[in-house]
Amino acid sequence: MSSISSSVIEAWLRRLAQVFTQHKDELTDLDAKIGDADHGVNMARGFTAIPPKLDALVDKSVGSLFRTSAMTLISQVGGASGPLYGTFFLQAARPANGKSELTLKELCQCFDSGLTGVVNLGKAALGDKTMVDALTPALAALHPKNGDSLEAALARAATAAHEAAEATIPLIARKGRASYLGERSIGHKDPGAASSALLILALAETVTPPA
Amino acid sequence: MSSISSSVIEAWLRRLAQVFTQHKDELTDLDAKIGDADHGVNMARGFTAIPPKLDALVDKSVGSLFRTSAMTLISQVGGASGPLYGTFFLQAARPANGKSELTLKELCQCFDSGLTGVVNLGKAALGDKTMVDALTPALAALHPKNGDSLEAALARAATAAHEAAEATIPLIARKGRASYLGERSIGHKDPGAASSALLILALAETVTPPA
Amino acid sequence: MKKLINNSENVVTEALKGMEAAYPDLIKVQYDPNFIMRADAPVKDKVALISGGGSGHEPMHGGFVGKGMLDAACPGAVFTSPTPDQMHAATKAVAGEKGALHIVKNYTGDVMNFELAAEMVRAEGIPVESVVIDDDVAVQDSTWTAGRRGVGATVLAEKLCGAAAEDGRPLAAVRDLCKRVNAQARSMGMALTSCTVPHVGKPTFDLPDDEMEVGVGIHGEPGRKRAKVVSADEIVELLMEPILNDLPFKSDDEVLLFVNGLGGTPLIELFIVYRKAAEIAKRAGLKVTRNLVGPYITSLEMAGTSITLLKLDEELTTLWDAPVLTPALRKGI
Amino acid sequence: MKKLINNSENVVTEALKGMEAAYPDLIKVQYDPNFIMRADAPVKDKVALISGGGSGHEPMHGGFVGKGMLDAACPGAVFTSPTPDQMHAATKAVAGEKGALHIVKNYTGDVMNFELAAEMVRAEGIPVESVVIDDDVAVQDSTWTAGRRGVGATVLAEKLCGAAAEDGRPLAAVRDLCKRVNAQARSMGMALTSCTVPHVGKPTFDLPDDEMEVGVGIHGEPGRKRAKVVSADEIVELLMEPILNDLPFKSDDEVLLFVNGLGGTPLIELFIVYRKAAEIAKRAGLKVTRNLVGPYITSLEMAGTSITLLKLDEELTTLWDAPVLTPALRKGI
Ligand SMILES: Nc1ncnc2c1ncn2[C@@H]1O[C@H](COP(=O)(O)OP(=O)(O)O)[C@@H](O)[C@H]1O
Ligand SMILES: Nc1ncnc2c1ncn2[C@@H]1O[C@H](COP(=O)(O)OP(=O)(O)O)[C@@H](O)[C@H]1O
Ligand SMILES: [Mg+2]
Ligand SMILES: [Mg+2]
Ligand SMILES: [Mg+2]
Ligand SMILES: [Mg+2]
Repeated sequence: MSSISSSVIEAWLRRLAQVFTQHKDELTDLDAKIGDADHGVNMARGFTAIPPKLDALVDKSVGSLFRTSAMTLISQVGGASGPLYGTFFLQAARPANGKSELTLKELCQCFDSGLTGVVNLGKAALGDKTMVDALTPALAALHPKNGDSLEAALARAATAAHEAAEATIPLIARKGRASYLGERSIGHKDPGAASSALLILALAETVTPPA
Repeated sequence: MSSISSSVIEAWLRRLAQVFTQHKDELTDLDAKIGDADHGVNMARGFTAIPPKLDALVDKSVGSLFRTSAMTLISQVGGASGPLYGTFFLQAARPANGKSELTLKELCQCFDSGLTGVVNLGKAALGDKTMVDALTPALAALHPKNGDSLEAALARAATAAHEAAEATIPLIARKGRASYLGERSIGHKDPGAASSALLILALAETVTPPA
Repeated sequence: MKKLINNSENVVTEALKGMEAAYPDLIKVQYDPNFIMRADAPVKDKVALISGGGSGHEPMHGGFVGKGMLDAACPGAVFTSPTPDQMHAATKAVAGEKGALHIVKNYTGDVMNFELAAEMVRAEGIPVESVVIDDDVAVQDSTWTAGRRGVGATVLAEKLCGAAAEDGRPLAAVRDLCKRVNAQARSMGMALTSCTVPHVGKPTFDLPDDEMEVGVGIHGEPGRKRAKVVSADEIVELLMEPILNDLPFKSDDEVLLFVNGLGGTPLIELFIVYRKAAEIAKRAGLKVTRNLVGPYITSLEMAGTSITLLKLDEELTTLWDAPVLTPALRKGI
Repeated sequence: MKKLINNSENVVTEALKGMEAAYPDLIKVQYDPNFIMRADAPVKDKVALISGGGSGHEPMHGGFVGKGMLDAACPGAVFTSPTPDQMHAATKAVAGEKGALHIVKNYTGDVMNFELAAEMVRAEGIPVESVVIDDDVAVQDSTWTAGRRGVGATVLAEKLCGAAAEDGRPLAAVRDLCKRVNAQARSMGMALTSCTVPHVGKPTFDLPDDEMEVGVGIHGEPGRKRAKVVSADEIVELLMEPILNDLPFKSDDEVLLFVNGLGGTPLIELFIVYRKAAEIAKRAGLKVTRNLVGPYITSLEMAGTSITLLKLDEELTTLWDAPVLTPALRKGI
């Protein structure tokens, strides 16, 4: 596969409703350790609200799918993750306006623009123990290497995101609720990094269903 | 011994401070089951306040000892037991006015008068699962039988009081806080009956120190 | 036991010192015998209202001392009724020629201690009347028992009689009003957890994680029955049903709905309870024209709620709306 | 988990329905997006005050909506900041020409959601200012972190700015006042027990029977340290010390002392805490001329307390004494 169609993107966005319902408790437990025990609930509330919105959607271009998801997350989630993931999709929508499919290069443009939005809003730097720590290496890994397939790139990104999320465990949180803990945030995985890893993995698995 | 001196009465009243300190938790636990978990604390607070008052006392006639104890209990205990035990000693004081010793017959008069006071104030009938259930048979047993000794009569009264207190276990409470429980008060010993038994036992042991 | 206390012996005295420090404009605190009185007491040409009871029910009674409510409150040890000398001293301190009304919750100890106090006070020529509050429908009323317990209606009676006394009404009128309030009010409570009496150090009763005590008393006295915990709505039905059945509330009656917190239950839950209670009252054809929601008569840190329904009329409504200025209840001033 | 709720999904909506039923004269409640507004909003020629945050801190913020305090409050899910569309709708509903002030507690989520809302509102031509409250000294302030949390000072800022707005002051003045209140206030809290978020169903943190969390956040965020439970007096020293050190309180400064309950701690304990806190303030040469004692900013059923000290001046004292009529705070009306 050399490009990804808007219907695959839609399948991904719909898949996220199940993914975050399944991982609700796991993410909430992570948040209970260094936050306020609601990240899983927030993600589930936000992403389960997306499919009904997509049903009603007429313009199913990638840009429109992303923008609708963004507005849904912003109005449904609250907390820190709502505006952040909302902004991610809002900014990701721009390069995808009117597009019915994206090349790997275009997909990278979208996500990079989304990540930039997250960083501008949240002011988190790499290593602050946030979702940015998972998204940054994931998107780096997504960029085409000597013309390999979109499937391969996505698999690489998913692995990178997963490893990066695990790598937040030894870090001291410098942003968000966990930062109040200072030293005591060490030893726990960042919930937002974990949810970002799930987000990327879900796309890889939408494109290449797990055996 | 054919009569009891005011100094023995004083020794008894002082002894009660230790008795109710020792049995504080036991009485409170009983009260926790069918009341509000304070009977032991109430009795300890009241009776430990008596010795200092006796120290300051000039007229150490039995009547004066009883009246001082009564006023102390009334002003220190509160709850149901304060007025009740207070009244017991207040009424017991009357027949003992100015007396420096009491015959067994006179002692019975004092306690009978005290019990009458308790019944008039509390309106409890025999079998209502109150201190009255312990005091009534105890005072009946205290009355001289074919001229036996005061020691023997007190020992008899102590046993009667103890057995009567145990006998409150199967009863339904009809007075005091325990009455709110109705059927559910069955199976628990009445705290006030237990404290009354301790009160009588302490007198017997003051007169005849346990081997 | 986890509590913000120093030691169980001093809980009451230290709490009194805290109130004294917090409300110097409203109250004065006297120590042994302990009582809280209006800063401006004795108030001329006014019946004096005195109440009291064991501590552990805060803000009742001390938090209700002030203009338009109580003239004095006598706090006993935790869950133990106060002693006669407290009520004696308090009544003498606040009562004038118009005399004093003792508002007494129906517990054997409270009744007997207030009785002894009233005798002492009368002996000194001060006219005293006593009204015993017994609104708890969880307890079967019967001459064979100590009768019903006094709970939520006490708070309402203190507010309403306080307004009547402020009004300059004579002792007999205030006494009769208090009796009427008691006669027109019914309450019932439930607990999700026990409370722990400081000097006992362990919970008064053990309640499994999935059970509740229905009809619990404000001293942690066991209630009508143990039951599995059910939803808030079902719990409110359990409380409202005996209340509505006990008092002949008629359709279109105006009522005051008082949803009380027992100490450990947060406001967010009390609003969920209020929502359902108001719905049930409406279903029964009642008009809820006044209400009170919050922890006003508590049982230490017990989690749970009690509901009180008072049948109103024009007079009671006017008295309820009258100004009041106390540490715990304030309006119009 | 034992709570008076029906199911965790409906906690916030049902509590809102309860408030709506309880205070029809004071507030109006709007549903999705959820917000509580003054019954008489929009109020002419007055800056509109809007606050909000996660639910579970009742009475804050909804209980502070009314004359002399907030014009609207936006309740999020339990412990989750509200969404921009709530603040957007609330601001449009209550703001007039004088514009609106958003009072925001310093949590990443609250700040970002209010920020997005403010942009939406400004885009529609309504002047909006935002002030972020960050008074919690338990958290080290630093540009490298999310900074201090907003806690007790929020309640005081809402009262004081509410009075200033009622006064007719312009937006910039009310905003600057809010900043000044925040700059002159410091808080710290501690927990004896955890709270349980309804949809989580188990305690947010496990605290052994003999330990406490010092510097806990109002969402059950762990604090500065775990420590063995000590006496109330020692606990108050632990809380007052960093508060007094952080703010250059000077001898003879007049202060407002706010002793707050976290939800599960009864009033009797708060008075014991107040007693010691006032003593320490005095020892430090401060004059406690105003105070507030009770559960005003809670953390569900968490047992514990927080202390807030606000440096007063003539202006702030006058604003504090100004009339206020809300479900949770009332004086002079
Ligand atoms: N300033 C920030 N920049 C980027 N991500 C952040 C920031 N603050 C928090 N996050 C992410 O949000 C996650 C928490 O989200 P969530 O629990 O839903 O919101 P809240 O913290 O308001 O309860 C954190 O684990 C972190 O990854
Ligand atoms: N009406 C009564 N007549 C006689 N004794 C009573 C009466 N009511 C209560 N008691 C006694 O008082 C005891 C309880 O005393 P206590 O616990 O100190 O007071 P309270 O019940 O006020 O907490 C009961 O166990 C009972 O024996
Ligand atoms: Mg969170
Ligand atoms: Mg008792
Ligand atoms: Mg008692
Ligand atoms: Mg949150």
